[in-house]
Amino acid sequence: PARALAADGAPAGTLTYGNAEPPTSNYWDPAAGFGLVDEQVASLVHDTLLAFDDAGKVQPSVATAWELKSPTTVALTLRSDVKFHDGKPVTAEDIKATIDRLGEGKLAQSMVVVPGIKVNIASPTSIEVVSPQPFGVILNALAFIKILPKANIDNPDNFKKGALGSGPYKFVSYSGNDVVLEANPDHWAGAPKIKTVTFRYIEDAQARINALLSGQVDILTRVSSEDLARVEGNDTFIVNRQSPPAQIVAIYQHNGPLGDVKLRQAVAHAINREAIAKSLMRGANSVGFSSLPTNSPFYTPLEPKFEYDLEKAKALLAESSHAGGVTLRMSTSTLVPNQIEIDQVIAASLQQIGINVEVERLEVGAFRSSYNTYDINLNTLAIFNNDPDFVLGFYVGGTGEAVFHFKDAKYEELHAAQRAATPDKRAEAVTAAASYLWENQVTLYLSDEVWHFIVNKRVHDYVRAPLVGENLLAKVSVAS
Amino acid sequence: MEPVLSVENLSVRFPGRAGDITVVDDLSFSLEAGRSLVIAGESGSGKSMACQTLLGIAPGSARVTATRIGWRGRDLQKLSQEDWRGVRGAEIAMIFQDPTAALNPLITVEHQIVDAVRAHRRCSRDEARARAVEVLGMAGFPDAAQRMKSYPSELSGGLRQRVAIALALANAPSLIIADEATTNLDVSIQAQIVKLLRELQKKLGMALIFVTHDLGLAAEIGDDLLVMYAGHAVEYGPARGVLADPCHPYTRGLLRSAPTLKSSRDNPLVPIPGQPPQPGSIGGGAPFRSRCPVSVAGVCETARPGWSEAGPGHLVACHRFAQDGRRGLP
Amino acid sequence: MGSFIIRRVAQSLIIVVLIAVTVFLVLRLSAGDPARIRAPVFARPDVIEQYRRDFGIDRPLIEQLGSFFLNALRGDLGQSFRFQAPVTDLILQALPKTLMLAGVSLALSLAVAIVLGSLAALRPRSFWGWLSSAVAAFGQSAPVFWTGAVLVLVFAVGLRWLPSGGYNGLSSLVLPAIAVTLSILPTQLRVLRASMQAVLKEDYIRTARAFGLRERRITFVYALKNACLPLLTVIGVDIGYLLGGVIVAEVVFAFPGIGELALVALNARDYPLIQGITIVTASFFVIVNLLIDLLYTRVDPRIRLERS
Amino acid sequence: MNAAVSTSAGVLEARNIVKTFSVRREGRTREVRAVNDVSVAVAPGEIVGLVGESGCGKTTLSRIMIGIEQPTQGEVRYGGKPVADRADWAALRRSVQYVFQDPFTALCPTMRIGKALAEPLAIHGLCAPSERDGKVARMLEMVGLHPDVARRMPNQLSGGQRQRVNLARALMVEPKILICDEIVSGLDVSVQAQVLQLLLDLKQRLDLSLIFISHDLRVIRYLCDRVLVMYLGEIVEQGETASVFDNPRHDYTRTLLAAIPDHSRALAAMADNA
Amino acid sequence: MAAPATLPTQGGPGLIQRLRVNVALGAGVVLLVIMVLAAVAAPLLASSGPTEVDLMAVRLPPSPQHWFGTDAVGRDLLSRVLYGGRVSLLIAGVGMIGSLTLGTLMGMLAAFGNRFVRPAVDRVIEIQLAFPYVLLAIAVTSAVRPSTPVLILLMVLAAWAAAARVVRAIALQERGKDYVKAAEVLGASRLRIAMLHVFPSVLPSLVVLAAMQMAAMIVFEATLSFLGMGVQPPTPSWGGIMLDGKNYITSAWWVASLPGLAIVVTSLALVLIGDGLQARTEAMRAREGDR
Ligand SMILES: Nc1ncnc2c1ncn2[C@@H]1O[C@H](COP(=O)(O)OP(=O)(O)OP(=O)(O)O)[C@@H](O)[C@H]1O
Ligand SMILES: Nc1ncnc2c1ncn2[C@@H]1O[C@H](COP(=O)(O)OP(=O)(O)OP(=O)(O)O)[C@@H](O)[C@H]1O
Ligand SMILES: [Mg+2]
Ligand SMILES: [Mg+2]
Repeated sequence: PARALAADGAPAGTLTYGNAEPPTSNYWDPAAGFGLVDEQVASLVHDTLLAFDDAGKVQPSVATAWELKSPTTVALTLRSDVKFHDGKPVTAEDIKATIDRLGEGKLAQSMVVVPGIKVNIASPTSIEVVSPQPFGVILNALAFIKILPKANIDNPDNFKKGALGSGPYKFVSYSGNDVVLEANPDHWAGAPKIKTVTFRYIEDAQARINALLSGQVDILTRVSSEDLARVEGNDTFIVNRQSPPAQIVAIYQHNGPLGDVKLRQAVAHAINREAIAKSLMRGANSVGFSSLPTNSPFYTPLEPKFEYDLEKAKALLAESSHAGGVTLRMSTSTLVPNQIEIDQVIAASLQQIGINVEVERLEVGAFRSSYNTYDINLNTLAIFNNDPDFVLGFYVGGTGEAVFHFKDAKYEELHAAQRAATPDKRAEAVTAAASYLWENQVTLYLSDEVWHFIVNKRVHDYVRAPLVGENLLAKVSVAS
Repeated sequence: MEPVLSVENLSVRFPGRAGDITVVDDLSFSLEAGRSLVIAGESGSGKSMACQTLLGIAPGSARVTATRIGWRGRDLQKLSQEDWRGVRGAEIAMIFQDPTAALNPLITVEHQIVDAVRAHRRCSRDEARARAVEVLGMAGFPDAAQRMKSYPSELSGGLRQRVAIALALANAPSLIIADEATTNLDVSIQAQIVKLLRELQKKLGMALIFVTHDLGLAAEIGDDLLVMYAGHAVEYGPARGVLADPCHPYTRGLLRSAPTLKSSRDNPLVPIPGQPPQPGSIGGGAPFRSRCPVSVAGVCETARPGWSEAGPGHLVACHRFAQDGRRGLP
Repeated sequence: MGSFIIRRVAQSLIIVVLIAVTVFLVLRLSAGDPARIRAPVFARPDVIEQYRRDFGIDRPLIEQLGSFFLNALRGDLGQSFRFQAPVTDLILQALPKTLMLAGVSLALSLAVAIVLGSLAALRPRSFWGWLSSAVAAFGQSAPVFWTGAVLVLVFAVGLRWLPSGGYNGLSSLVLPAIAVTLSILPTQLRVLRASMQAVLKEDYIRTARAFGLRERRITFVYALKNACLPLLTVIGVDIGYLLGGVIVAEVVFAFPGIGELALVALNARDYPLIQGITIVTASFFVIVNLLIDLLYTRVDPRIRLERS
Repeated sequence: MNAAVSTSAGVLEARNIVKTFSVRREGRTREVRAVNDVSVAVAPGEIVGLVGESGCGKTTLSRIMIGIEQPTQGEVRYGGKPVADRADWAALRRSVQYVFQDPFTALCPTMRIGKALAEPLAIHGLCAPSERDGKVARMLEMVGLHPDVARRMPNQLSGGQRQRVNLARALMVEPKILICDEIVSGLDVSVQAQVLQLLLDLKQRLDLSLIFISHDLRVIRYLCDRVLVMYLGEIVEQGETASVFDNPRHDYTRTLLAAIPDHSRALAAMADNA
Repeated sequence: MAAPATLPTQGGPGLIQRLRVNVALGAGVVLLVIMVLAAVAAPLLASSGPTEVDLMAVRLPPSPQHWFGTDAVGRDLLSRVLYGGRVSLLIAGVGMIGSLTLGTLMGMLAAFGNRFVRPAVDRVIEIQLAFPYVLLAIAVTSAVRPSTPVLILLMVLAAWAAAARVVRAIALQERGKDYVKAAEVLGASRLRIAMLHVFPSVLPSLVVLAAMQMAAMIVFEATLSFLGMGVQPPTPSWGGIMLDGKNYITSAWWVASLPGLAIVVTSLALVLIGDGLQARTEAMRAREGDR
């Protein structure tokens, strides 16, 4: 059907996103990325076996059909007309290499799968994905995993040259600010409607909103409440609220003072989360009482609530091994909307109970690559594949160690259990894992984050799946 | 003969913390065309200030008063700014004490003279340049056509002073005022310059006011001599008469304290005791009274001495002389 | 003459090299491992090693320094971490805009300094004298970013006459240039006013007056030329401040020049870029001073290259 | 030209002094010979005059003799021995002192007169700190100033007074020889005479020798026993003052003498013309 | 021997001039004293602590409760400005003293050192001057985390060369004068000449420089903080407060502009003091030069 597109249907126009962050890495390896831009690019450059629609339901993609053979096995039928941008066909070997690598662990996105997951090739167009343990959300994972050429996996140096996939857009260039993609007219699903897509990093908040207002940028992603206020009543723009369930947390380094659970709990009591959400986020975000976002599947409010109570905070601090006070190091940036303000409130709140916080301001890129060397940092955890498994998966294995320096046998058990749980037991298992994180206050769970995108009306039919990336963009068009 | 310049009761004051400070007090003199007047006196006696008022270039804070400053039938005090400009350089020109400071270091000699010429004459640059060569030649500046392209810093002191003279001659003025024009030069060059000025003055029929503190020079250049002390004229007359027969105790003291070629230790100098007064510290009375060996008690402190005649055209302002004549002098 | 130029150029070269070495060493020794800084949080050791090889920091320091200089001679200042582009290209892209802003500001402030300074020197008790004192004192005490912010508030937010930031043609230059001008003006104004006042007292001005030259000619030919000499020296020294002001203004107005680049580089801990910018700017400063020295000797015949 | 060499005590002598300065002009370095093979000696009790036009090297020569400048060639000898190292110069400066030309720059503008005068005493530890004030007062009186002057700042004094203070400061170390570089040129005639008289007086009382530099031949004639005439870095004529003046042998000396403005001569000339 | 009883009076500035100098100087001193006192007495004057947030009172415009309004996290801006003054004044003050000390030392060395020291010091000064100050700050703060001592060091690094240049110029000028030679002839050592004779002549300029440099440092510190290279949040410093307000310039003008006034007023006070002192020094010099 790709050929069916007539000349008048050829991709046209450009679309520019304004982002508050750059890609996280020099290497265009989607399995290593974990930021917004990484996902935006990867979701357009690469195909997935399955795909989410805007309601979050799984649809066919490179795999035209699938069958859940057992809690550990899925059989898939592949299309045969899929080609990478360099013209080479996408084969079962490529898919196997992609998924097997994640199963080996150590990559940022290994957390989306059960360690040891493998692909068995039955024929060039039919494969089986086999997990060593029951894997309840395996379809979600397959809708998330980007298909890579085996050649790149065998020779990772190739990732340096730019992203190479089979998706609706081709990678053109990256200048440090702009990632430029161009329509892939030969895509198996037909050419996308927009010719050029640019993801532009604009660090300064003022400059970002100015760029939107002056039309240099069409879509502003993850905007703050101030930005929303700026376009209120302006009928050039619409606000898009479709978002992955996401949560603003303060990430703790468990190998420092914050390894002490009493200290963490003291911190939780010292911070007025409701007030922060109400005033700094102008009530746009709801405050949850769990280590999961309120809008994620299986969310239930937990007890204790770790409410704002300075007396309790002081008491807990006194019980901790830092009764005499402690100094924490925090880096702040502009990654999360209003991050600097929230950080200042956290610092001031902690000061009230005798915890000193040294704050250091960093550019987003530098912040991104170094926050795991500070004691405490504001960040977001988003549920990439529309299942709590992903966010719970942050705290296990290599990721848990890399991000939190956190390793807890008890929790790993709970995490494995929720993964293995049958659908009817899933809610209970998820809640058990979430409670463990919550009670131990493994991070400071500030509030939900509702992602607001401001979209210029010249962009028609803009839709998003509840994902970080932009996998539905192929259907969107722009007025010239 | 009608004098070209006649100054009557000229005073120059500066505002000071405790009232005005008078630096030139009630000065009168006159000068005929083609004659020369030497104004002599110690440092700070007001010589330069008196001269500058004749060109209207006294510092802005100076208050100049005079009954009349007559210049060729006009009163200079009454000139408009534009008329003043017509007088300066064209009718009255000045040679300043320090030729290094008086020439603009960033502008060539040629350019400076050409500018001076064209300030008063509508003429082409080339004509002005020709005039520059001419006056430089008159001033004894060798190889003028080439060397006038130099900057002042590239010339020796003597040559610079010649440039200053040429500048003064540029518009053929009727009066040249030379304010200590030779003080910074070596004696041998000073002798040349003095000779040159004398010759030019005779040749061009200009009047000349020559300011100096060296009475030795006064005798060589001046027809008339005016001796100033602390802003006051104390003795005035034909140079020869005044020097041969000084009648003011100050003039006498000066002559006796200055060594001459004949002086030796057998014939010791007689210094005037004390220091020249600070301007403004004189008050009423005779200006020289505090250092005067023959002051008249009770008179010199209170009354300003008026002129007494000591010879033909030879005037002296001294109570003692008025009282006792030459007998009373030291 | 020739030997003076050679000596002066050699001196400048030495200074530039010294600055480059200092910057290089300071950043290398104190900044920590760039590979660790740039590699993603989840990077495996072999990836970090890969980064290290990419940055060329797996070699001994001396070798790094040597190759840095060799490359610098060929115009290659390394690869920016943040932009993954050659530092030289990034600087060449940003430099023209910065130079334009700096040039406009310098020209503006010189013009104001000369006109206002001369007027104030001629009539110290007039409105001009008062105005020049006020401008000097205010310009010296108001930080560029504050003036910038106020200008934005008034002219961009309030009156909407001019853009509040970014670069869209010449109108984007106006507010930053005014802010920078205000910050570098005071020294120039003071110097010109003082030197003009001193020059007006000089004998040669009195001479010019005594020869009947017109006041205007005296002031603007005879006096101004001399009075501007100290200004020339001041410009040389002020280039540093000018660049400082420009950097700040660029940040305030999100003006895409060297300053903004430098700040991004700083916040991103992009050491090759910081290093490149510092060296290029310092060299620029040294070159301007060299030119001013040479110009000085052209303008002032008294010096004739005898300054040491 | 070599002066007679004397080895007796108390003689300050400069022998075959050559001083070249390198001057950079238009980028080229040129050697300027400021002093060219000059020898001078001062015997105790003598006043030697050094005369010549501006730039002929008088100051340079005198500064070499006190060690402010180093000669390119030649040596300075004192009491028959060459002055070579630092210690020698320090010793020499106890016996030979220097008075500077410009009374306005030769005194530290921020130091009270009393302190300035007491400095040499402090530097050389010549007397107990408590005695210094007395010594300063006595010296001020000796040069004809009121002891109150010790409390003033230099800018509160007139040129003549400052020049006296300069003299007094040089005399604080009780030198035997005083080198005076144009010390009266900047003064008014009436004050110049006071300083000249003071010098003569001091010479009598303290048994000083003087090297007196001036370009004013009238002053030299009045003051000096012996005179040396310098021209372009060389000494072209020297001898007893009276004989040089009355009977100049070198052309340059004659030109100089002829150029002196002198009212007695001018009057005589006028009288002749009349 | 009678000496003039009074100092010569003419040549100095006129009455109006002097009056104006004194008014400026007086106003400068008064303003500075107010600012310093306000900073010192911050705990007494401030209505709340400098980092005390009140999330119920975010971005309130100036009002009787909050004279300067509140910032994005509800901190009272006046309190922050008062406390910020302590940090800013401390950094500028100590930085100024350090820069002048180092500058004087180096300037004196450049004028009085031996023939190896002099050119070396000259070069160091030249190199230092060649370094645009913001870039210097960028280089330093990218290497070490900015804190009060680091900032003071930066102030010193950025300013000492300018001080050294002034000191060197005056010292060299004085050194060429006869009185220095005279002291040499009298046997004074170089150190003695430098300290007793030349230094007092440098002193008046140093005092002027002190005021001017401190003004410059107030501005410089604020600039660094504004660029994010200064004292790190939440500690308030004047520039840092403005940085906090940068994103609200369109919605809350007071956050970015009012703290700026503190900077302007303080450095203006210092500039006025410097100007006044400068005029006095000049008048003094004119009198000294008066013959
Ligand atoms: N601008 C001024 N303001 C106040 N007083 C001044 C000013 N200019 C000159 N004077 C004073 O006026 C007096 C006379 O000065 P003037 O220059 O006429 O003296 P002079 O006789 O020319 O001395 P010299 O021989 O030193 O040139 C001096 O005491 C001087 O201090
Ligand atoms: N430091 C120096 N560098 C270069 N040349 C110098 C230096 N000092 C003196 N000269 C030159 O040496 C020559 C002699 O100078 P000196 O000062 O000894 O002359 P002088 O006889 O004292 O003259 P004056 O009567 O003007 O004081 C002059 O040509 C002068 O230019
Ligand atoms: Mg005069
Ligand atoms: Mg001399």
